Amino acid sequence: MSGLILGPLVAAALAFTFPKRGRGMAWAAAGVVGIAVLSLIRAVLGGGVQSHRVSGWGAPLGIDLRADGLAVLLLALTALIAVAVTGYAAPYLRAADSPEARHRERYFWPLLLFLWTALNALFLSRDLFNLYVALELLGFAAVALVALEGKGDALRAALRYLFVSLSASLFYLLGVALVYGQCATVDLALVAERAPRGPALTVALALMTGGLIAKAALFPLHFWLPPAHANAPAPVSALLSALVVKGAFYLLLRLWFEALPVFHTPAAARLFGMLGAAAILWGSINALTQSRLKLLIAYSTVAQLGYLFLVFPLMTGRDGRFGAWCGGLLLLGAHACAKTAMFLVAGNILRAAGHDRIRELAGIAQVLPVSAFALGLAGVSLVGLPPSGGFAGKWLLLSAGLREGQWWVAAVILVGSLLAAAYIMRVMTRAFAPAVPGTWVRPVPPIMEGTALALALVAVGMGLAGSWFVELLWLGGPWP
Amino acid sequence: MSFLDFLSALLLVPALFFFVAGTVALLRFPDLYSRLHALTKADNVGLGFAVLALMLRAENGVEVFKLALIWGLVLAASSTVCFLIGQEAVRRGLKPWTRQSP
Amino acid sequence: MIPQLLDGTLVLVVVALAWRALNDRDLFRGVIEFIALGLLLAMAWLRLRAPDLALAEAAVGSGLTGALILSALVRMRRREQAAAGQPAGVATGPWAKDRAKNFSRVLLGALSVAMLGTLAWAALSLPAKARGLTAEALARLPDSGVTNPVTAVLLNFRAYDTLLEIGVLLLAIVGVWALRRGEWPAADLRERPLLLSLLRWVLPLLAVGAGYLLWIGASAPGGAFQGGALLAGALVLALLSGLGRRLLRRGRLVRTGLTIGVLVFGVAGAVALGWTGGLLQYPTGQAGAWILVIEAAALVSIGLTLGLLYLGGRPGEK
Amino acid sequence: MPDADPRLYLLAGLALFAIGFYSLVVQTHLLRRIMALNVMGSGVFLAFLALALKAAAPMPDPVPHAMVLTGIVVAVCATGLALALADRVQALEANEETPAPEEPPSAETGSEPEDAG
Repeated sequence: MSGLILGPLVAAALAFTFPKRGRGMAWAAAGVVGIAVLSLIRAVLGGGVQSHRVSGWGAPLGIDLRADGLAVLLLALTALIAVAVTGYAAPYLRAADSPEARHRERYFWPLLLFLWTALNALFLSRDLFNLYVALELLGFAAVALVALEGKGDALRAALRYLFVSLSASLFYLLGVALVYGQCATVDLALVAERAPRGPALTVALALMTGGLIAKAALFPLHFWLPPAHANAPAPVSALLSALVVKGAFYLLLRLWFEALPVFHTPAAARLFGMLGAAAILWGSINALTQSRLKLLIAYSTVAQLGYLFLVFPLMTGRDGRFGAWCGGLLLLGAHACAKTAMFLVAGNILRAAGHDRIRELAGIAQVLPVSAFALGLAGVSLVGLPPSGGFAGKWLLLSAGLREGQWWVAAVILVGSLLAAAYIMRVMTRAFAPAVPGTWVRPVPPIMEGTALALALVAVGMGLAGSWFVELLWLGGPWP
Repeated sequence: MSFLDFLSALLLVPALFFFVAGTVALLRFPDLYSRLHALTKADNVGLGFAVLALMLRAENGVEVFKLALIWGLVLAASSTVCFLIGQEAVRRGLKPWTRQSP
Repeated sequence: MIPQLLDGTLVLVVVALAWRALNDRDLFRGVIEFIALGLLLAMAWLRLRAPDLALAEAAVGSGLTGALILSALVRMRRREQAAAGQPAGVATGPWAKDRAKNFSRVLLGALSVAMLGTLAWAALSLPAKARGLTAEALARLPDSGVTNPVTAVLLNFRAYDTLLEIGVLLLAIVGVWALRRGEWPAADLRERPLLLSLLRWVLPLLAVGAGYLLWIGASAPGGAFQGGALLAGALVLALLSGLGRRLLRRGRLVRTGLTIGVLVFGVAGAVALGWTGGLLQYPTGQAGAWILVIEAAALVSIGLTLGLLYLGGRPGEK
Repeated sequence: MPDADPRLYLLAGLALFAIGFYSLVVQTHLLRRIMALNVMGSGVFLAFLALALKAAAPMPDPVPHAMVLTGIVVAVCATGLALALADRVQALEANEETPAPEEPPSAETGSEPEDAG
């Protein structure tokens, strides 16, 4: 478990000190983290939930780390996507041998490694204050990566993102203060034991939830996401959409289902469900009307995040509980892979054409057949066609909704899928139109196409590995 | 109350007087130069008295030394800063106030 | 009676000053009020019996943050003037373009007051006597290697927080350097002989003071952060007077100094893991020495990071 | 001198948080908004320390003290990052409004002498 934190953190420091070794450091960290994740998966599957007392003290005085099925799943997902992005980013950053490109490459690697450290720390920690520090690490790294693009829109988007992220963190931290004042601990499990229902914890949970919703870009606090994700460099957009917003969502799951499950009332759950449904509709409709591919993909993220929040209303009953949990997280994983693939494809198109205007995309399928194929496969998963991970996730959510008698969930999922099909088709019809001569300028290295395709294949294949997910998610989940 | 405590309290009276005088002067004086004068002179004397008062209540020699060090540092810093501000003002052509100026 | 009066006045002034600092029409005055607010907060920390934080707040919260904002203000003002008489457009943020100002102000004001009411209701419902972790911390203090409880929490009980925090510091400087090139204050020491002679005395004294704070932090208020803040102050002085130029030309040395905190802390964590089986779990009886080594490395990184933040970007001459 | 009443400082902290939040949303100047974030943070720290004082037997709870120290350092890092970003954004907007840019954009990303090291 420790390697997951120390590996990328030390690599980040070294990548900054020795700028020419940045990429090597990223691969070294990938090796360390890969081995650590694999051995952790084995340990969890073999011996159940793993925990570690940092500095040997244990809660409440010390900080505990804990790896249950959910944490391991997200750690593995993070490693997968970070490795793909590492492979993609090297040729992407070397696009031109200009001072700007050298500058960007020099700072990209340490920032990427910091982002990775923060995500791993977030997924492992069981301590509300330690999670705050991890959140700040994550936010700073994400903002700095967006700003790395260096253009005006990216800088403005990064600044807005920073303001939202910092104020959201402070809301979260004030909530932590109230929790500490009430429970005299910030350990998730101990808070759950000592939590009386009352004004202090109600307000504390509201503060933390508000902050995390802003960080997770749930409608109506999603306004910062499209500009930030659309204007960042392509590999960064992929990381942000696939992982960073999910980090905040993950923490919401921990808060509502582990630390303070007594507050998970039907009314609160319904509110989450309504916001999620609104996000699906609003994000999809906006995706339909965008003229730039990266903005379309970013709005699609707003919509897809909405599905995740449907888990909250579906977890109120007993029957659909486990199905909803698995469905939501399977969807999370499939979306992470599919969205990474899409942003990487968008990066390839930008590289080849110099723009990402959807109207002028005619001919991708001829010039970049692999990328176009990857885009199509990722689309299959986003829309939710079998056998993709998106299909399996939506199917589980749908059947949980039907079992719980929450028909509106089924309606929202169906409408959302139709809208997703519409915006994906909009891109695909342009892509398969005959090429206009002279629009495609520069070649794209095969590895940049290959990584996108690999992730799209994972997204589609995830549906076939559903039983493995279910087995893992059962371990240490929120059920008696 | 011991004699030292009494003496210490007595020293605080001039300390307070000089601080108040310095502050009033800062608010009431007409231009930058005279305000600088008030800040660096009156306040430093006030601080000196306060430091003396605290020295009488110190528990050991090290503490007395630290207090003296604080006073010395403040004196050095404030006279340097005063000089820098004054120099900059002169460079920008700020004229000192006289009774005749409007 | 008198203590209550003092607390009441302090709290009122703090709240009023916070309002003024953020809503003063004159931005420069607002910044000065903001710095004053930091100093008053340091007094509030003392009243709350937190001398460690009073030190940190005075040096970092008020001093360094104030200096950062002040120098940014000067830079922005200069640019606004260069942009020739269109300050209104320049001074706005990204959200300011089309906003129905007054209506939203009233609405947000009402919202904030409602939020304050809710927060107060929740906070006052907390138990009057909190349990806290004082007893646990004091019980474990003899095993922690230090006798100052705050240092024990920072570098032993919750050392993992501090490891990530040192990471945040390094990340901040990486992020700032990725963004822009720093601006050198144009200072010529030859015209300021008094400043030079002061710095000759004060800079070494500050460095010694930083070491002293680090050492004393084991048993009394102080530690790597307070010492680092002092070191940062010394560095800012050196930068302002142009003395730091020669140091900063040595890029790799500076970068090593910036990262040494993370590296030593991280390697110590890994070594401890191999030794005792626990991340950052120091071998029995050696905690004090381990903490001192980690803190010494952290002191260098903290001082350099905070000091170089003042430059506002990566070093490198035009 | 007897201990302060923690509730007084707790309420003051919440007031700072609310003032900071209001100003963050209402103010348009980037520097004011950055200061507003700092004031919000100070409010949270006041609340933390007031709660620590409630457990003041025989001394205030050291755990929140350590947390606030961490928080102060994180806050100054955030300020440094935000100021650098705000500066770039402001430079950009100033350049957009004047035909002659103060510094050419390529100067921002030119090669550095330290690269050799």
